[in-house]
Order: sequence, then structure tokens, then C-alpha cells
Amino acid sequence: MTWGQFLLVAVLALPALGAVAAALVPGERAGRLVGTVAAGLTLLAALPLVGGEHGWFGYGPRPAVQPWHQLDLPWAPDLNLRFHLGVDGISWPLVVLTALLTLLCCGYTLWRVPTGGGSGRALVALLLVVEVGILGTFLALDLVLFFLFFEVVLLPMYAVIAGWGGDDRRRAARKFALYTLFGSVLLLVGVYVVVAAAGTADLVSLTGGAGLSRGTQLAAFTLLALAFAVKSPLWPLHSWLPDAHTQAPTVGSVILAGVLLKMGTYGLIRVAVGVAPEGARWAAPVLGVLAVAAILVGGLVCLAQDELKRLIAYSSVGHMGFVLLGVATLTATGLQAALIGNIAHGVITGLLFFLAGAVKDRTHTGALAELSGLRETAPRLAGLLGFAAVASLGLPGLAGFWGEAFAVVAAVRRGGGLWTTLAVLAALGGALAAAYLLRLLRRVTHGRPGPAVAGVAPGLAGAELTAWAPLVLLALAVGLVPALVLSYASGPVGALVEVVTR
Amino acid sequence: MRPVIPYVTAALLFGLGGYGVLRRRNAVLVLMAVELMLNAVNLILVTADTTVQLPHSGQVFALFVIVLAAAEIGVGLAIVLQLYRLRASVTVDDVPLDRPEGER
Amino acid sequence: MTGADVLLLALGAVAVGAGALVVGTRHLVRAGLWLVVCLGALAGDYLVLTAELVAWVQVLIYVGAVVVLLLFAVMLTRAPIGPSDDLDRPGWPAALVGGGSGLGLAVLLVDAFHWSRVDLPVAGTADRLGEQVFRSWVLPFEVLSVLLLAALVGAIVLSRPEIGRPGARSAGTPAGPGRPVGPRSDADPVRPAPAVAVGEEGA
Amino acid sequence: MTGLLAVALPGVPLLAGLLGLLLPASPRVAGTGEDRARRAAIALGVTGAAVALVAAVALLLRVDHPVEAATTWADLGGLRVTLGYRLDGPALLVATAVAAVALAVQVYSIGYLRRGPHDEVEVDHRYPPYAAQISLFTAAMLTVVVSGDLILLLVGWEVMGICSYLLIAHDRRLPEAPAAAMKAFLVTRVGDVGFLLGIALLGVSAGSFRIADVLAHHHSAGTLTAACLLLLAGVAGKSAQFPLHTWLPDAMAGPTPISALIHAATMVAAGVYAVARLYPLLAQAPAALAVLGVMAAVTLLLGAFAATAQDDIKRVLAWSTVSQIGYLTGALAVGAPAAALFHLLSHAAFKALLFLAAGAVIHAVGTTLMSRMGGLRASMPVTFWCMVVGLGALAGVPPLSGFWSKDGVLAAAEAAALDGAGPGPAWVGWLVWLAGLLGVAVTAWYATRLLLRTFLGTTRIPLAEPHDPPAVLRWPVLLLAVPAALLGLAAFAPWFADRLRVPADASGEAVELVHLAPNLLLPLVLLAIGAGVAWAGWRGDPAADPARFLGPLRPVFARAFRLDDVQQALVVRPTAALAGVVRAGDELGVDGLVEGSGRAAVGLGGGMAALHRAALPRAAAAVLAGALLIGVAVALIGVAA
Amino acid sequence: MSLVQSVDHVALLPAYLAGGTAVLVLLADLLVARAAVTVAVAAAGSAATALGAALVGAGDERRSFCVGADCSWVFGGRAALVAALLALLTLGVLAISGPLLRAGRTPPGEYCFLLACALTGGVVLGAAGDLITLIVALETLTLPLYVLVGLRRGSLAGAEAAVTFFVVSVVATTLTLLGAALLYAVTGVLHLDRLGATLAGRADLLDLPLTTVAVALVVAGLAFKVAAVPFHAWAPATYDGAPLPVAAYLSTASKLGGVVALLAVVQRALPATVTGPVLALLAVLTMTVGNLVALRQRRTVRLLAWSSVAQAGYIIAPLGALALAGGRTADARAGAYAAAVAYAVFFVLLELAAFAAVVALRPADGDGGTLDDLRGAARRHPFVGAAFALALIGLAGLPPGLAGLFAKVTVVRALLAGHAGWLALVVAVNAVLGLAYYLRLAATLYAAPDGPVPVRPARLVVLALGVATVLAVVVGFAPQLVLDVAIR
Repeated sequence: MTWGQFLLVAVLALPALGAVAAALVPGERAGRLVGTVAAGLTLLAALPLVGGEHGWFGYGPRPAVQPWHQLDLPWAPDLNLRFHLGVDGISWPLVVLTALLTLLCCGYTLWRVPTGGGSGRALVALLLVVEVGILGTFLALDLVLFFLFFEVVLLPMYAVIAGWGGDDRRRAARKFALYTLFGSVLLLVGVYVVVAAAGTADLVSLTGGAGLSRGTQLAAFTLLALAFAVKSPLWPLHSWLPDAHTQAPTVGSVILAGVLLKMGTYGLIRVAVGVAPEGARWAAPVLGVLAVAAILVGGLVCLAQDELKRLIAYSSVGHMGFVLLGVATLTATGLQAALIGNIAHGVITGLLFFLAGAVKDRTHTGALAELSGLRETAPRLAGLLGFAAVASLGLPGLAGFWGEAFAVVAAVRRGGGLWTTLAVLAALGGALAAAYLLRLLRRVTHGRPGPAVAGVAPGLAGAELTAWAPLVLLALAVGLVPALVLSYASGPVGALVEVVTR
Repeated sequence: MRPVIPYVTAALLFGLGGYGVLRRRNAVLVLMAVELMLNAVNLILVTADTTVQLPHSGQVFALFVIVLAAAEIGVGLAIVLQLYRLRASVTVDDVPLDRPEGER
Repeated sequence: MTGADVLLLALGAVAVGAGALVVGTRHLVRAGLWLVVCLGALAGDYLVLTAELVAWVQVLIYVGAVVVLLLFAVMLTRAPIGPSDDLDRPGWPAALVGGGSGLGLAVLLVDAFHWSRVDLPVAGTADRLGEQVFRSWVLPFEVLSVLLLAALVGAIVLSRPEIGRPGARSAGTPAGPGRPVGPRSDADPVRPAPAVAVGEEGA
Repeated sequence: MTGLLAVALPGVPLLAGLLGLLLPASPRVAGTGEDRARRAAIALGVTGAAVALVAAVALLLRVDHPVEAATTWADLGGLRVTLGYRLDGPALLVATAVAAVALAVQVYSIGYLRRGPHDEVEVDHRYPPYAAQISLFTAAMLTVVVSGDLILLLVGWEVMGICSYLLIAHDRRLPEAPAAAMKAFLVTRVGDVGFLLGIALLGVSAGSFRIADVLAHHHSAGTLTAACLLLLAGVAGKSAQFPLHTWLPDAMAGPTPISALIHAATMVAAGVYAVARLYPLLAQAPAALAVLGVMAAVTLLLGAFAATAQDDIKRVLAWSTVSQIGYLTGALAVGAPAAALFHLLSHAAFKALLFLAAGAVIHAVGTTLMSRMGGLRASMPVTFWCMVVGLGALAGVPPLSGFWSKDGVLAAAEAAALDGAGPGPAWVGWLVWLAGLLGVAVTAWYATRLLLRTFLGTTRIPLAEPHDPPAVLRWPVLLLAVPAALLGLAAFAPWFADRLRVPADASGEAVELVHLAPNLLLPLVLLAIGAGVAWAGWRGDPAADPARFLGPLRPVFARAFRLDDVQQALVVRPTAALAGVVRAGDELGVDGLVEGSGRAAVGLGGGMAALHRAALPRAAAAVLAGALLIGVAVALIGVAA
Repeated sequence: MSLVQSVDHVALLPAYLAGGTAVLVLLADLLVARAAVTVAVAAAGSAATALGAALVGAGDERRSFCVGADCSWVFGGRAALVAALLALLTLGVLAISGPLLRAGRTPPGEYCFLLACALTGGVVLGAAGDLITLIVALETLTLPLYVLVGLRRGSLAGAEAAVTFFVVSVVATTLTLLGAALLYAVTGVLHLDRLGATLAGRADLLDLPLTTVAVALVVAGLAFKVAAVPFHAWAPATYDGAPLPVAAYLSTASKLGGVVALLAVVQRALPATVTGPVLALLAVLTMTVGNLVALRQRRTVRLLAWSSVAQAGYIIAPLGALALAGGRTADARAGAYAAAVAYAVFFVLLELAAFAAVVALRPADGDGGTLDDLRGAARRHPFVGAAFALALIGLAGLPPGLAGLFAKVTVVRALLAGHAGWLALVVAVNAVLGLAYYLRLAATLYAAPDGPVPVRPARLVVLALGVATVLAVVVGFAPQLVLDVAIR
């Protein structure tokens, strides 16, 4: 076992063991601490995965997926299931983001356990299980294994929402579970459509179509894309998201928006587009139109929205629309934009949900009508909220800009009437984003403090700052140095585009 | 010999049995109707023995069915009597599959 | 149209007619008696079809045991001897299903066998039947014995409520007749248990 | 060294801004923390602007030919985005102006945002974020100025937008401030949609976003026209051109120094500057220039007329900015980028002066309404004379800076109209020229009116005790009066004119900024007429507003031809209504479908469960009937097959 | 030549062991008359049966009771699997019967004897090579259950359940018999392999509507045993009225028996062109109706009963792939049969765990109660609750119940390999429906507790639950174990 393989296993094993330990360790606080330490170790294990042979040099035809490290063990041959893990430039940033957000959430839980539910260590354990699922999804190089990890996330997240959420948590959690399960069963069918036709589930050999017939590819892409569209979520399959976000506890929302949605877009890029390129080409216009519809609908709904977390949730619909638009163009620019958009959305929306949670914790309301004048009583919180909102609206120089602007650029680059129209509409959607986020700021931070806000203490807890500071810095860093994400992805994306357009 | 004659007899008996099972309220009468159906099966088996020109497996089968039926009737009557002991009625209409919500 | 055919037709008509009365009569006891007629006619059919052993077994077990059991059951459940009006449910679904299956089967069988004729095997098949059982069908024969044993024990345990009572158990012997029936504190509280205890009579 | 200075130019204010944001915004205990944080903020802000000014001047002196450097910033699938600067004469001149105005504003704000005699006790100006945001604003503008890459330019462009948003909303005592800030950002953002798309088109066409690459690439005519038109949308937003000018007057809700910054050096200048930067491209797209010309003419007159009827002193100045920017874009439309940049510089000087002086007045009087001022000359002589210089420059009184620069624009337009010298069609020249001439008269009229209403006549508020501002306010004003008065003379220096030449200018000849010709008399005559009419009106009744002569037009002008209402009716309300409809549709339609299918499943389950709430015979019937149906089906299929 | 068929006694060892268990239990009950001894004997016998089946099954396929090439007893891999599994299930049910027997309303001797008889029937069923043996064995499996269902003395619900079960079962048995008789009348053979060869070899027979109807009747009659819609209506009523361990036996062992019988005839005897569409139809109906009705259940056992109806749909779904030509290739068929068996194996493990958990959480001799009775149970008994939740989630087919997930995966894979994508989609959508109510039950377990004081779970029940859970977890992580034995 090489060092890289050891790290791959460690990245999955650490949170899994951490979850078990957190659940079993006697003592409430000790459990949370153990879980947080496990999350921290996971992050430490995820970071050095970047080392090693990046291998984009060489001669002759090479597979479109060339992991930096991989581990390939047989599991259940009769199900075409192999324990095949690998990491490359497309997945590594997401892996790190996942590990980071989970660590922040666990640390945050160390400081405050959401009210209404069970013990904090159970929450930490569930968060770690969710992390295992998400990391596994990003690392899996076997279709069936990918599906397996895709499913792992579902119930722990359900439990997080149902156990520690808001007043209407049961309904929202059930809707989340059922709706996303609907997506993942389609994924199951799609996976086996591919596997039955190709006889293998190995993503490395499947990427590029692997000689699947056109009919199979169309069917597989339809199923897979639907599955990922539910998870991402792509309009009009998004309606689980606002409810889940609104009801979920802060850490749940952060994980949900920050990385869980990314499973959908990642899957779309790596699995749907990679495995069924012909299907992708065939469906690209539809995907593009839906993505732009998501951008516009998300923006307009946000403009008429009157609940803080719900607004942010709908803004996710819009932002993921940009990511999907990038993917739909099937150009290297678009895919790169989608990847960095993914990361940026994870960082920024994670931060936004942290802040929205802090606001709700302090004021006990999320209604925009009752919030006003936050900058009078809690200027730092208001300032951070302003920063996050500004980052979210895609201000150049911050992380959100690259994904959104270059999704538009990619659509322009694709050319033709349809894509140009989509580019124009998407850019208008960007203006809508500014409109609703400024409306949000105007309602929440400006004006005279309302009764709900008047009693808010101005200070921020150390734990809060500790949890938020990395996200603020990342939003700045990714904005100023996009190469942090893009440089690793350019090789794999180039190879992917090559096989897709071949 | 025309095998179709006993066959049709059996078919009609089976139909009558089915009718009786669905028509009768009294559990014992339902059992009688079931006996009719079983006998129809037996008649088919025995008749088949004359048409297939093979060793008499049909008759063996019929014998086994008779034993089977006897065993079932025995247990069945015990069950019916148990029901009667508890409720003083053997009307199958009074045996619910499910009760309306909240009645239990 | 041979003599066998005429016999079969006649016996068949009797069987079907009696069967119709079994499911149609409004007298509980008469239904049992019509069943005897029906089963007897079938036994005749078997004789015509040269299945003597089956015919005698039919008479022995069915007419002799099953019908008697059924009649006992009729009596034990205190059924009215005269005609009763509440024996039947509305009949159309039953008629639909019963008629459909009977006629449908008949059509299928006629379609399959038409008006073909076969030669009846030589009569006197009891020994060949025995040989068959022991040459080909030993396994189900043996399994049936388990089944019969289970049915026996089952029927007894159901009919004797006192079996398995802690008191009866400790005595080490099955409770004899006349032993008082245990308290029914655990009976369904919604419907009061009837006062009659018929366990002993059934045994 | 040049590279270091070029990086320091936006870098130091940026750093100062970021550091400033970390200072505690608001004191927990008044008097202690406030002073320390405030002092630190002042130090950071002033230092940032001062260093930027020094760097700009140093570069201006050092660099005599275009300098460029770039490194790859990001590579998105073959599209290269670079991080680099591109220094040339115009860039450095504008940078100097920006830094100078920024420094003036920083210093001025020290005094302006101090708790004044008219303030309530609990007023807290939150100086640290304010100063930091000004620094960021400056840095963003300087980024736009020196950027060598379109994407980097866009970064500065948008950061400027957000800074303007933050600063306009700064004054928490004004209820209209947040709305004005939002409007400012949103209207410019709508324009930026076009700007982004234009950049995207150019970048995709050239395969790179580096300005040098974009300029060097031979674009197809269609792409070029489309891209230029799209860019113009962004320019219209940032530079407050018709029809995206509506935010600028409302932005007066911000503190007065901020108005000075926005109007003189940053936001509105950025659009014009960007066009000048990309002028070689526009020169090849006559259609875009024609649109620009029409836009300029409309804006010019619209702003001028709207300025005539305002009562708020800052709004007069704001509309005057709109009008003056019309001159700038007009100059660009007729093919005179150098004239445009020249007027940009002089406008920066006098408009900064005017705003800061007006701020001094407002500071002293405690109101912005001219109807409550009057007769301030005696008590505020310094302010008065500075204002005279500023208004004179605005109206174009020789030899103040505005005279020379405006004359350059008019001369270029005249040349385009009469000789067809411009790159666009001749009618554009006519349009700009005529509008410019009419604008001269109107400008003179409202400038005169402002001066008369504010400083002359009788005092209309007896209680106020106006006085000249303290030194920290006075000195920036006084220092700005110098370029406002004298910058025009710089046009006679070939060194200056040479630096104003856009490097890629097709002509390649030396730029002649000053046209000493007989036709200079025409604008002077118009100026005299405009000023005279205003003076005459005022003489009739010094207490009354000369604007009364506008008659029924006055309310129309005061509300700027009701374009705000048009925008409200055509854009804002439909969007809001659409948002409501979409939300309802999403919640009732899309989500309703989901919830509905859930309910349908449960209902169906309930119905089936009810079917099972029956007696035993139904189970037997199900078995027999099921078997019968299956048998019939199978038999039928068998027969059919 | 002896008059009696030659008998391979080694092959028959599992059947001897099972039958011997029944006899020994009877003797032990007579001679020792102590409940513990009786149960111990039954348990030991079941264990021995499982062991014997495993040992015999480990070797090559053994045949006995042959008439020429046709044998009534074919003890191969699947028969061994079924026998061992049934014996283990019996063992498990015995373990969770403790509270019931101790409560005193049920006679332990007879109870154990009847279970052992049913086991005997099941063991023979797995190895049955002809229709007579199959039906007789099936009856031997079922008949003791009539009695067991009604064995909760004095309970009206129990008596009603027994009557329901009995009447519906007898009618269904009649259907099977009719089908078998008609098949015999048409073909003249009763051995499964010979039947298959005959029907495959003579196209004229298949053109006869009588043949197809006969096939359909056999399938329909056997579908009753797995409680497939529309032959399902007895199941909820019977499960709910029966003693909890018996309900567990019904939904695991008895259902497994039905699956085995169905598989035997479908795989070996009957033409796929007829059985395929019938089974596809039954599968779709069963899954959908089962899941939909389960959504509305308030009683725990009824919910489990309806869910087990739905699960039967998943079990027979792979066989539905036979409806299409693409599903009738040799590979696809083998995959479909293996998938059905594998699903059944995964299912019975999880189902047994679920019932064991219900037994553990309910008072001795109590019925399943309503969902509200289980409110907060997992907070009082964290480990039992967790095992219950795991079993439910496994039944829903989601991680961490990996066994259930792999079960669903197996089915979907087989369906897609058989080109029955539409059926795979139906399965998939039904999985969503299923999660809705499993989640409701699981969430109830973790809700804030209120109401009655908790009962202390019996140790043996917890042990059985633990073993079932561990087994489920093990096959969850190593599904290949099950898949390997399922394909034999």
C-alpha cells in the first residue's frame, strides 16, 4: 500500500471511526471533541492527497481519468462492484472543501448545539457520516461504489434535519429524504443501464463512452442527469431544497448547501457527461435552457422571498444554475467555470448559512419583515453578512465571480443563437442576484433596528469567528487566486472535453 | 370413453365450489364448497390418468389430495370451532380483514 | 357414445346437480347431505374410470369421515336445523366468479379435448397403484405422514383450550374431560366470550 | 521600479482599505475606542491616498511611453486571463487626478464626518469603515485605470460599484440612503450585464482578455459592433448616461465627500475612461459611435435642463455632472478621445471643488436646499470664491479650466459636423455640436442661478450662524481650486497634450487640445446669454427663484422628465410583479406538483386501505377473482398469439 | 429389484433431521414436560438441520427417489441454502418465542412441534423435484401455521386471523392443485424437469389455451404464499392477529417457502413466455399496492405486514424480466433467479431482525400495538432501537442498511441485464414510497418518549436480534457471500 492509497483510505476511515467514537465515547462534550478531532485529521489527510504524480505528460492515447492516487480492490464481483478510489484535479478541491466545512461545522457544534434535538455528539457523529458519504462520492472511481456513497448521505442528513431542525422539521426532512431518494434510485437504474451494457463499472475505462450505443447513452444520460439534477438541484426539481434549508440547523444547512449539492454537479461532470458523452451532447441544449431557467427563477423567487434562510436556499438554485450552465456548454471553459463555481458556492453559501443561522439564533426570527437595522446593533455580524452577500452576488475579485462570469463566457464561446441567448439571460440573472441580495441587505442590515433586533449583543463569539474566518479568507483567496482550483483541474477537464467532443 | 364428459363435470363442480365459497356466510358451508373444488381437481386427475397413457400417477395424486383435504378439514374445523367458542358465531362476514382506524 | 359415456354423463349430472344444491340450499344440514350425494356420484365416476381404489377411498374418507366431521361441526356450532335466510351474501359477485371460472374451465377443456375418445384401461388397478406409490411416490407419501401428524396435533391443541395451561402442564398429563375450563380473563375485552365451552364436546 | 510603483498605485489603497475594515467599526464606549480607531482609520486612509498620489505622480514623471507587463492569472480552458498593468499617458493622468481627489476627500472627510453642531448626541459616524471604503473605492478606480486586462478592469469596475453602494448608504440618518444605494448599484449592474457580455465577446474572439491582445486582434465587424454596443451599456450605467443615469441624482443621499469622489474621479469617470481605453475598437464600429453620440446628446441636454429646476444644491451639481459627462461621451463619439480625457481631468478638478465647497456650505447651514440659503457670501468668503471658481469652470468662463476643455470638445464636434472629421457619420457630429452649444447656455444659466441663490441676496435662515469651514475642510477646497482654475492652461504644454494621446490612436499625430479660433466666440456668447438671463431674472426679485421663469416646465425639469417614473413603471414594477408571479408559480406549481404527488400517493394508499377494511370473504373473492382474471388474460393472450 | 424406490439417505439427511426434530420435541414434551427442555430440543434440532443441510449442500448435487431420469428429491445448492436458512429462521423464531411461551397462553410442546413440522415441510420443499412433492411439502409447511396463528389462546383476534389464513389458504391451494391437475391432464408428467422439457419441446401444447391457463393457475396459487397482490389480503390480518413470533415466521420462513416453490416451477417446469408476464404483473401490483397501503398503517405489525407484501413484489420482480425476450436468454434467466433468491435471503434476515425488535420492545404476549406504542423506544433501549432502525432502513434499501441496499441493487441489476428497464424504474419508484413509511416508523422510535413504562427486553430475544443484526451487517459488507450461494 502506497502513501497515497493510505491517505485515500484514511480520508474515509477517519471520519467513519470518528463517528463511531463520537457516538460511543462517554460524555457529551468529549464526544463532540473526539468528532471534531477526527474531522480535523480528515482535513489533514485530505490535503496531502495533492502530492504525487499528476501525470498529464506522456505519449499516445491515455485514459481520460488519470488519478493521482488510486486504490482498487474487489468487493462484490456479481454486482460489478469494486472498491475503487482515486483522486484527481476535479475531485481534490471538493474533497478538501468537504473536509474543511465538516471540520468547521463540528467545531461550531463544539460551541453550540442547536436546540430542539438530541445530544450534540450524535449530531457530530451524523455530520461525520455525511462526510464519509460525500467524500466517498467524490473519491469513487467505480460507478456502483459511487452510487453507494451517494446514498450514504441521505439518512444521516435526514436525521440531522429531523433531529435538530426548526419547527416544521419532520415534514421538511421527509421531503428531503424522499425527493432525493427519488433522484438516487434513478441513479441506480442509470448506473446499471451503463453497467449492463458495458459489462464494467470502472469509471476510468467507462469515461468517454466506452463504445456504448447511442440509445444506451441517451437513456443512461437521461437517468443520470435526472438523478443529479435532483441533487444539484436543477429547476424544476429543486423544491425539496428551500424546505430542507429553512428547517435544517445551521450546520446542516452549511453542509447541505456547501458540499452536498456538489455531489450532483460533480456527478454530472464525472459520471453523466463522462460516461455518456453522446447523451450529453444530445441533451446539452435542454440542460442549458433548464440551467438558465433555474438562474432566472431562482433570482425572481428570491426577489419575492420574505424568509432569510429560504432566500439563501433559493439563491442556491440560481447559483447552481450557473454551474449547470457551465457544464451544459461542454466546453473546457464551461467545465472549469462549473468546478470553480462549485467551490465558490460551497464557501460562500456555507458562510451565508452560518451567518443566517447566527442571525436567527440571536433574533429568533427569519422573517425579513421583522429584521432590520442589524448594522446598528451588531455591526460586525452585519458587515460579514454584507461581505457574504456581496461575494454571493458574484462580485469580481471574490470567489463567486469566476464561476458565474465564465459560465456566461463559455456560453458566449459556444456561440450560436441559442447559447448566446442563454448567455444574455444568465448575465441578466446575475443582475437579479444583485437585486435580491441587496434587497436582503437592505431589509436586514439597514434601517432602524426593529424589536427583534434591538436586543442583539454586538459581539461575536470566538467560536463563530473561528468557524467563519476560514470561509471569508477562502472566498477572498479563491477570488484573487483562482488558480488554487483551476490549475489542478485543467488537465482532467481538458482530457474530459477531448473525449466528450471526440 | 369421452374424457370431455368428466372434465366438464369437474369444471362445473369447480365453478360451483367457487360460487359457494364466495356466496356462503357460514364457515362450515364455505368448507363444504371448498370440498367441492377439491373434488373437481380429483376428478380431473383421475380422468387424466385415462388420457395420458402413463402409469397411474394421477390416481396417486388424487389419493394424496384426498388425504390432504381430510387433514385440512380437520384443522379447519378446529379453527372454526375455536372461533365459535370465542364469539358464538361462525359467520365469515364477521371476520374483519382490517378495522377502521381508531377502533382498536 | 358408449355405455361408459352414458354412465359418466348420468353420474356427472347427478354430481353437478347435487353440488348445486350444496351451494344453494338454505338448510345447513341438507347441504351436508347433498354433499354426500355429490361425492358419491363422483366415486361412481371414479369406478367408471377404472380407479377403484380411489373410489373406495373416496367413499371411506370423504363420505365416511369428512362429511361426518362437517355435520358434527354444523351441530357443534348450534346451527339451525330448519331453513335459514341469512346463509347467503348477495350473490352476483359469487355468481360472476363461480360461473366464470366453471364455464371458462369447461370451455378450455372442451377446446383441448374436443369430442375425442380414449380406451379405458383394464380394471383392477389397485396393485398397480400400490406399486406406483412405492416405486415413484414414496417421498410425498412420507411427507404426508408428517402432515397428518401435524394436523392431528394441531386439531387437538386447538380444540382443547386447557392444553398448555400452567396448571395442566405441571401435572404432566393432558387434562382430562370434565376439567373446568380455565378463566378467560385474557379474552378479547371488546366482545364478551360466549358462555358455552364446547371444547370437550368436540374432542 | 515602474512595476513596483504600478502595483503600489492600486495596491496601497487596497491594503489600507482592507486593514481599515478590520478596525472596530463602532465604539463600545464612546470617547475611548472611538478616538483610537478613528485616528488609525484617518492615518490609513490618508496614507493610502497620499502614497497613491505620490506613486501616480512619480509614474507620470517616469513613464513617457506605454509600459505593459502581465502574468497569467487564470486559464479557463484556453481562455487566458492575465494579471497585469498597462501604463500610458492617459492612464497616469487620470490616475493622478483620481489619487488627488481621493486624498482631498480623505482629508476633507476628517472634518466633515465629525459630530457637528447640528448633530444629535448619539450620532456615530463609524469613521473606520467609511475611510476604508473610500480607500477601496480609490483602489478599485486605480485598478480600472492601470489594468492591462479586461477581466481585471471588470474587477475594479464592479468593486467600485459595491463601494459606491456602501458609501451612499453610509449615512444612517437618511431614510432614503439605503434605497438610493441599492438603486445606484442595481442600475449600474444592469449596465454591467452588457459590459460583461461585451468583454466576453471580445475575449472569446481574441482568445485572451489582455487589452493588448484584444486591441491587436482583428475582430469580425459583427462581433465588434455587438461587443462595442454591449460595452456601451456598461459605460452608460457607470457614467450615468441616458437611459441609465437615474441613479446618480439619488446617490446624493451619500455624504457630500462621497459625491465628490463619485462625480469627480471615480464612478462616472470610469465609463468614459474605459471607452477611451478601448477607443481603437470603437473607432472601427461607427454604429456604436453613432449610438454613443445620440446617447451623449440626450444626456447632455437632459442633465442640463434637469439641473435648472433643482432646489437641492447637491442635485444641481449632480445633474450638472450628468450633463458634463454628456460632453465627454460626445467627444468620444465624434472621435476626440484626447478632448474627452482633457475635459475629464478638468471636470474632475472643478467638480470635486464644487462638491467640497457645497459640502462646506451644507456643513455650515445644515441643509442642502437652496431655498433655505442665500446671502452667505459675507459670512463664508473663502467658500464663496472657491465656488465662483468652480462654477466658472463648469460654465466655461475663460480662462478657467472648463473653458479650454469644453472648447476642445465643441471644436472636435464642430469639425466632425462640418468637415466629417469624426470616425462616425457627420450627423452625429451635428447632433453633439448643437447639443453642446445649447448646453453651454443652459449650464451658464443654472451655474449662475446656483451662485446667486446660495451666496447672494438676503439670508433666508436667520437662525443659522454660517462661517467658513475649519482648516481641515478649507485646505482641500482651496487646493482643488488651483487645478480647477489653471488646468486649462496645461493644454498649452505639449508634454501634457502628448500624454493625453490615446496610444493606439489611429492618427498618430500630436494632439491639439486648444483651438484658438474665432469660433471660440460662439460658446462665449451663449455663455453670456445664459448667465445674463439668470442674472436678470434674479435681479427682478432677489428672493425668488429664477427657475420660476420655466413656468410649467419647471416640475418636469425638476423631476428630470419623469424618467424615474418611467423606469419604475417599465422595469421595477414589472420585475417585482414577475417575481411575485414566479414565486407563486414555483411554490404552487412546481412544488405543488411535488407535494401533490405525495398527497396523491397517501390518498391512493388510503383508498386502497379502505378497500381492505372489509370482511374475510373479500380476501377469498380477491384470490378467486384474481386467478380468474389472470387466467382469462393469459388465455386471451394465448389465443391472440 | 426392490419394490421400493432406491433412497440416498445422505441426501435426505436434512429432512430426517427436521422430521426427527419434530418427533423428538413431541417425545420430550411427553417425557420431560418442561418448556425449557422442549424448546432446547427444538432449537438443537433446528441447528442440527441447518448444519446437516450445509454439510450435504457443500458437496455436489444429490438426487434421490428417481424414476428414470426424473427425481423427486434434488438436493443441490439452492435446496441446501433454503433448508439451512429455514432451519436458522426457525431457530430465530424459537428464540423470540420466549416471552410468548413464558406468558403461558401457548403450549410450548405443541408450539415447538408444529414449528418443527413446518420446518420439515420447508426442507422438503426446497428439494422437491415433482409437483406432488412440492404441493405436499408446501402444505406441510403451511398447515402447522394455521394452528400456530390461532395458538394465542382466548384471543379473538388470533382466532379470526387463523380463520382468515385458513380459508384463503385453502382456496389458494385448490387453485394450485387445479393448475397442477390440468398440467398433468395436458402433459401427463409431474416431475418438474420433465415438465419443463415437455413444454419446451412441444410447441403445440403451448398453443393450447388450457396449458397457459394451467400454468397461470399454478403461479397464482403459489403467489398466494408470498402474499402477492391480489392474493395478499390475508397477510395483514393474519400477521396482526397471530402471536408476534408466528407473524415473524409467516413473513420470513413461510414467505421464503413460497418463493422457493415459485422459483422451482418457474425455473424448471413452466414456460417463461407465460409465467413472465404474469409475474411481471404480479410484481408491479404487489410492490405498488403494498407500499401505498403501508403508507396509511398505524399498527406496527400491519405496517410490517404490508411492507412485507411490498417486499414480495421486489422478490418476484426479477422474474418479471422473463416477460421480455431480452430477459429469456440463459444468462438473464440465471441472473433473475439468483437475484430473486438473493433478495429473499437479504429480506428474511432484515425482516426477522425487525420482528425480533418488535418482540423485544413490546410486552410479553402482547400484540404489535400501534406505532405510538413504540414512540421513543429507541431512546429507552438505544441498542434495540438502533437495531430496529437499522433493519427498517435495510428494508427500505438504504445505507447504513447495506444488506437491503444490495438487495435492491441485485434486483435492479438483474432487471436491466434482462432489458426490463421499465420494471427497474417501477422498483426504483417503489423504493421511494417504501422509504416514506419505514422512515415514519424509524422516526417514531427516536421521537420524544411518552406513555407507558418501558418493558425490559428478554435476553434471548435481544440475543436473536443481535445475531440477526450482525448477520445483516456482515452480508451488508460482504454481499458476495449471499450472491455466491444464491446463484448455485
